[in-house]
Amino acid sequence: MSTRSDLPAWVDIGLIPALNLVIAFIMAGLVVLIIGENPIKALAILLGEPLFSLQGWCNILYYATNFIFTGLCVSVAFHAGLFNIGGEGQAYVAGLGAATPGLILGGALASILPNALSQPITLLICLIGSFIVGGLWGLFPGYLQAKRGSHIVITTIMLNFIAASLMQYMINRVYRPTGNQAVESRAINDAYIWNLREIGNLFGAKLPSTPLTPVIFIALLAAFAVWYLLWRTKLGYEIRTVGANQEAAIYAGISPPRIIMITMMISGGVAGLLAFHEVLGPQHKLLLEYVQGAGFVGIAVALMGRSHPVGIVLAALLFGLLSEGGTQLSFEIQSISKDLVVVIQGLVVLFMGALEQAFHPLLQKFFRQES
Amino acid sequence: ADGKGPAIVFDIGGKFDKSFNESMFNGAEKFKKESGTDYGQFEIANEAQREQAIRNFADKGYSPIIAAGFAQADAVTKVAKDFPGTKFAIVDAVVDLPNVESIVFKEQEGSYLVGMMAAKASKTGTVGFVGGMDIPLIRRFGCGYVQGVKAVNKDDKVSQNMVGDTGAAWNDPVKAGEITKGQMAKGADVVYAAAGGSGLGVLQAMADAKKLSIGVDANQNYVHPGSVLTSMVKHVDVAVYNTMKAGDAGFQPGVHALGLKEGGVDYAMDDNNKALVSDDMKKAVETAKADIISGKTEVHDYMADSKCPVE
Amino acid sequence: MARVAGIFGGGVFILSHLTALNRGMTPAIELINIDKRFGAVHANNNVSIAIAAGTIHGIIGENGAGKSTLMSILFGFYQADKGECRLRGKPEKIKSSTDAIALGIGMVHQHFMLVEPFTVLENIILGAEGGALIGPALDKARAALKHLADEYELDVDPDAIVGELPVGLQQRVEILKALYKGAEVLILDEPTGVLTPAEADHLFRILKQLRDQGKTIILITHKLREIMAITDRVSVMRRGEVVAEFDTSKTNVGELAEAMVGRRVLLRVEKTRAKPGNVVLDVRHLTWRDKKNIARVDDVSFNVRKGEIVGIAGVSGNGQSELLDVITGIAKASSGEVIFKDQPVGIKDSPAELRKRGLAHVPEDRHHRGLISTFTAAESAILGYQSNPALGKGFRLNRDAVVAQSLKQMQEFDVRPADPHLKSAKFSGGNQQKIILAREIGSNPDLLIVGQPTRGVDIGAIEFIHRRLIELRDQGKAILLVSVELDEIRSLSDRILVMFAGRVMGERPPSADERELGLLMAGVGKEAA
Amino acid sequence: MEFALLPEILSSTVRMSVPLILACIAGLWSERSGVVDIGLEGKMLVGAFSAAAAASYFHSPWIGLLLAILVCIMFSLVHGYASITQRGNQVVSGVAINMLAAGLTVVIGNSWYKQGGRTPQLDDASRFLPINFPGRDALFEMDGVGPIAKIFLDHSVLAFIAFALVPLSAWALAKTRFGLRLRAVGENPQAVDTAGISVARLRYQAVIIAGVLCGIAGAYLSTALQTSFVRDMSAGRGFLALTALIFANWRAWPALGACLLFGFLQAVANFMQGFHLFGVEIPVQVFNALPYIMTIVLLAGFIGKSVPPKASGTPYSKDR
Ligand SMILES: Nc1ncnc2c1ncn2[C@@H]1O[C@H](COP(=O)(O)OP(=O)(O)OP(=O)(O)O)[C@@H](O)[C@H]1O
Ligand SMILES: Nc1ncnc2c1ncn2[C@@H]1O[C@H](COP(=O)(O)OP(=O)(O)OP(=O)(O)O)[C@@H](O)[C@H]1O
Ligand SMILES: [Mg+2]
Ligand SMILES: [Mg+2]
Repeated sequence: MSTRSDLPAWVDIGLIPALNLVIAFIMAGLVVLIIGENPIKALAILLGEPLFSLQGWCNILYYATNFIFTGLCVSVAFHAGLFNIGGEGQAYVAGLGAATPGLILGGALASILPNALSQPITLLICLIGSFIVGGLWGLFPGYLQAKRGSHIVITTIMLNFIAASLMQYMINRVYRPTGNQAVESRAINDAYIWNLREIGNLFGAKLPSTPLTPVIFIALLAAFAVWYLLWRTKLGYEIRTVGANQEAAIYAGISPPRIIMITMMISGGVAGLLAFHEVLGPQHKLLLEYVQGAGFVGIAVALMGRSHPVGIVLAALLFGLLSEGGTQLSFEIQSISKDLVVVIQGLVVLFMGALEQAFHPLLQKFFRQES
Repeated sequence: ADGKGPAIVFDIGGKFDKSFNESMFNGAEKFKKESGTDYGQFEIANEAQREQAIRNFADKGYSPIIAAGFAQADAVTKVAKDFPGTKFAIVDAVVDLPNVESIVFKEQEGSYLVGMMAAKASKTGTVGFVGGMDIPLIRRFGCGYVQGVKAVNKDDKVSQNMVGDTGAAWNDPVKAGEITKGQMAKGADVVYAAAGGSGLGVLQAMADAKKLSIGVDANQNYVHPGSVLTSMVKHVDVAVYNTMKAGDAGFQPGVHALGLKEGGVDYAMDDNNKALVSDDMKKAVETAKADIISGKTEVHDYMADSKCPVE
Repeated sequence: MARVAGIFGGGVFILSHLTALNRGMTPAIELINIDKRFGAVHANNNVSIAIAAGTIHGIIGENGAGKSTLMSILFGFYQADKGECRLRGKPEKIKSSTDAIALGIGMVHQHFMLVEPFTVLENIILGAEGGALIGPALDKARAALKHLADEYELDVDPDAIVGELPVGLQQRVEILKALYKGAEVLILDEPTGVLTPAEADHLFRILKQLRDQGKTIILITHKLREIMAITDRVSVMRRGEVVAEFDTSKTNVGELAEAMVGRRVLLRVEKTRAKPGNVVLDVRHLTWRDKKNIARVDDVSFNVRKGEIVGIAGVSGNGQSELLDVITGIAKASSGEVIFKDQPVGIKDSPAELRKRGLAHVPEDRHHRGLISTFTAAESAILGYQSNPALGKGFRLNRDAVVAQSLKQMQEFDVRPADPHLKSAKFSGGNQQKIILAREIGSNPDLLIVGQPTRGVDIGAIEFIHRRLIELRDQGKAILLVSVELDEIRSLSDRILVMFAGRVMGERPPSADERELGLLMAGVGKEAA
Repeated sequence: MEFALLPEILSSTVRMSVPLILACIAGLWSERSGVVDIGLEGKMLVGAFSAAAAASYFHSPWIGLLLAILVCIMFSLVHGYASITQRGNQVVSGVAINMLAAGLTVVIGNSWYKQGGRTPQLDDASRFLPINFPGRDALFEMDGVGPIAKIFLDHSVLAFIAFALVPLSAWALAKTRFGLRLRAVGENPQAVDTAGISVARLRYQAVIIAGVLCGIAGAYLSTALQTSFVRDMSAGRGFLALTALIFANWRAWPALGACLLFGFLQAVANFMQGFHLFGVEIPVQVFNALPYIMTIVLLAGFIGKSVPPKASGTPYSKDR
């Protein structure tokens, strides 16, 4: 979103997010105090437990994998001047693209190819499938915005709900084997992303059990790709131009509708990669609600990361830390539930997003005096 | 396992759902009180968290780890494979692994009994059933219930609904209440709630209408004294208590199916519903109970063939 | 005197009597040492101005001179950083528009302050409802409107939806709003910018009538002719300061213009005779209609040849912008055709396509189109040329090539500072314009379309830009120039077209008489063409 | 559709519509003033929690209602501060409020009551029961008239407030000074400012009204429709209300229609499981998704058109 340019860059991308984070923590600390627990102790668990164990780090990276995808989703759209709050739905519906090839094609390929070949091929198809399905779910509001002028914030909200209904129906009625208790597809065994521990087992290494998978590298690659796209390609230039000034874009011969649709396709597609990660990785099947609100966390991540891929990776790690720490916190202190992390996330969105200008006058004064 | 003691993972709905999860919680608390040993616990907030929670306990060295509900079967399977040295127990589902104890209940038997009571108590000849999430397990409750109703009066009608298709269905009393009002509109004057936390909406709606409801899992008679006819109790508390008490040493893997005979399920009688249950009703139910235990009456299990002989 | 009025209770009779008496003598309004900054912009720099009661007082100045700001301070919309306002000699703190309205000041803003979906009546009572319910106020306003309509020729349907009214009527609503609220002092900010000459004449009649009734009128405008026609006295503003004041009857257009711009106005550009070659751009019966199906460009035909500059003169808003949009592919013609280098420009031809074919375009609106303020200068310097293969193969955009090209252009056009990494917004207006010109000329086009090349640009840069345009012409390129500055058109063009109300009123040589061109710009003399 | 069920479906429609109407009118006031409010959901949620918590503590639904309103006003003020004073992004602020509400209600509820975010069950004295007017039972028993009367009258006082708010809001917006100014500020805040009226003040008033109405909506959920708060109790109703508002083109009477329609769809979805149309089973998800689908179709301009207040979503500032 808009950032004022009259502050030194390190203030804008470093100090302000840090300041806002501190405030968010202080406010969350107040909440902890209100419910009668020790905020210092809570903070120590929240940060300490994950940071001082290998497993903690693995879990942080696991969460960060998802948050990188959704953070990128939000920020790619930001750069085209679009506020895509449909990452949740896009990542959810993309599950169809991730699971279907795995369920149908995987077996077929496995019967004609050796496992070492059929698995990667199936996975690749699943990867593309989730990108495309997520992308189409993003393209639709993009089309509505570009061609029909329907505001993307509104349409993506609606599509989140439609996605939820659609997925409930699909998983219940189409993917769930009859007689299955749980509302979920059968396990996808022919396209399975091994987690770190399983990979470690191959080499005889005893690694902590964690849902972390090599998809983290795909997430980092996606971050790099987004950076490259935006700042090193002609399309990226056009996307940023449309985001900065549509009238100038038209003057420059760029078609904003076309760019909006392409951008939303990419945005939704990147969110869709979350489905690839969760459905074929940790969950190992298509099930309800696997997105777990990561689509909304993506908004916080994008705001915190100032919509820059490097910032997003860092912010995703931070939110990964919070998620893991929050889980640990709820294990350690019974009266604090994991939802405290949601509160912190909300505070970060509030201070980083809606109140981002709050410190500006102050900082401006300070840095003007200094220079 | 380094002896951190037992742990329990509650499912969506939470340990205070006044129903299934709460009943397990009570069992665990009883163990804690008697043994003085604390136990690990975690409440699932969404569908995707289960495995992580169970794994977390396994990692930390808890054993046995008890998973509440069928929905955790997959998670237990995965984690149990990764931690062959740790003991697991799952309630309401079967996981066929050497380090897993599967505790299932013959809910159809208990439901049969409360179905009989519903039919006896009904003045309209129509009773209701509100299930939580639409899954075979809940249909097993419903099917047993219908069989009980029909056993009393072949022509009685049973109006059946489910709250929803997702985990949220266990925790949506508003919707459950509306569904119950719909069933009343169809003439139901006794409604059986097998819907976890949502069931409270059913009991409330029936109490507001001054009609009768039937609780589930835990004894819910106290929730609206004088309006809850009885509860189909499922002694998960006992199962949890026993498993915790046995600990790693006394751990018995395999499937344990608990029915009326084993004291796993029953209908609840206490001061709150004494006035509602006539002697005649009580006698009929007791007879049926004896018949089921002796094997004279067999209650069909929906999950055996995904079918119910009566509707 | 003001104190006397106070003692006598300020009765309407006495007041109007006094103002009539004191016309031209006692200031109705005095602004003393007004200072106002917007961040770094010093919009009003220690401005003092006195306006006599019962007069029409003109304020002129270039864009951004601070005229609107000064009046907004008087109207309480902005607070001055320093300075004082006096009304009829009495110091007043005008903290908000409410205060100003209560003091009898009304303002018709440059951009209308109307609620478009509201009816005329609803707009008029807004802020003067008189009670918790609006019913009585509506009735009262209806009666008052009828009265005002009779008195001042200010007819307008009270129940019409304002957004559906033509601009002339919308302006009337603005005036009615002020009068309804009892304005004795009426400020009009560039009221004729949006009016047709006939409407402008009508407005001036109304203003004179209002003055004769004793009201004080402040008129902001760029148009010297209007100042000469209707004001009693005039203040000239430049760069936030009042630089001169005249009695209108004792000055002339030349003197005003010089005061306004700060130098002798007519620029002479050294140039040789044009040697026109083949036709590069041929526009035939071009028509473009807006959403309301009004022909904003109406059956326009002309051509531009190699090696000549064709200038389009006209008051802004007469279809020039739309014409440029259609020719450059930004808007699609409703009918007629544009032939560029012997090939018709089709519906499919986007600005990008036309650029590739050799059509460069310096847009009229630098800030909104010409560059992207958040981009670096280097990034702005490829706007429109981003898919040029020289800037990177395939889909890639080669950063180094972009920066190198930008640096080269900056040096060639003497952009200061010549730093391609600086944000576009950080360059001054003149330098921004140079960046754009460098980009467009640098693409070596066959046809350069230039809109308002020197708007808001300092004199040194103007000369530089003019020289470059002539050079380009002498290289045998075709240039189509649009400018509202008649002097600029006259000194650069080889042929002059005058546009009025979407039509080309005629073609004249640059040697044509200024008066004659002025008449064409006012829509007179179609036959003479 | 079973005909006998119709009265109960309609009655349920009314109950389901009430929170939608309240939230929708809340959104109407806010958005008509130019402040976009996607935090309706979150405010309703904190309202529901506060009402249930206070009602159970003080054993009075009215105190519950009051507290719900106060807490919702506080959240409204946060939104107002971010979007009016700080001129922040209104959508982001709304998202933040929704996240905060979802987290806070559970965190606090859990720690106070240790019931998984649930609040204690309310007894009859602590909740809003259907109004017991004289002759009520007799009226409802009457043949023919009874069931119909029941549809309209067998509701709590909050439902009547909700329905009364529609004409009241329509009237206030159209006929009062406040309404005129509020509508104006949503269309062209500069015009309001130059008329000597404070834009910020008007907008704050509007978001406070929105807070009050969200508070009532929340209280209705937890102390009238149900007898306790459970986590995520608003269950998307805030967004559904927002959808209804868009569907109604930001006008009060059509908003009532949209809310009743959406409420009806919810009622049908609850009552008509396994609903068949021409021999094909219509999944319940279709009913859930229908409001959103209809609104998207409307937004896309395929049928009719929905145009928001012109200035909505843009913070007002005198500085360019
Ligand atoms: N609200 C504002 N915020 C920031 N800068 C402003 C604001 N209003 C005016 N300015 C700046 O102050 C200066 C004077 O502007 P002003 O509008 O008073 O000029 P003007 O003489 O009326 O020009 P024009 O003839 O174009 O209307 C300009 O540089 C302008 O950009
Ligand atoms: N917003 C800004 N931030 C930082 N520097 C600025 C900003 N605006 C202008 N400058 C710098 O201040 C200097 C003066 O700018 P200004 O626009 O006043 O120039 P100017 O005298 O009007 O020039 P020109 O006549 O070319 O428009 C320029 O060199 C420019 O780089
Ligand atoms: Mg101006
Ligand atoms: Mg300048």
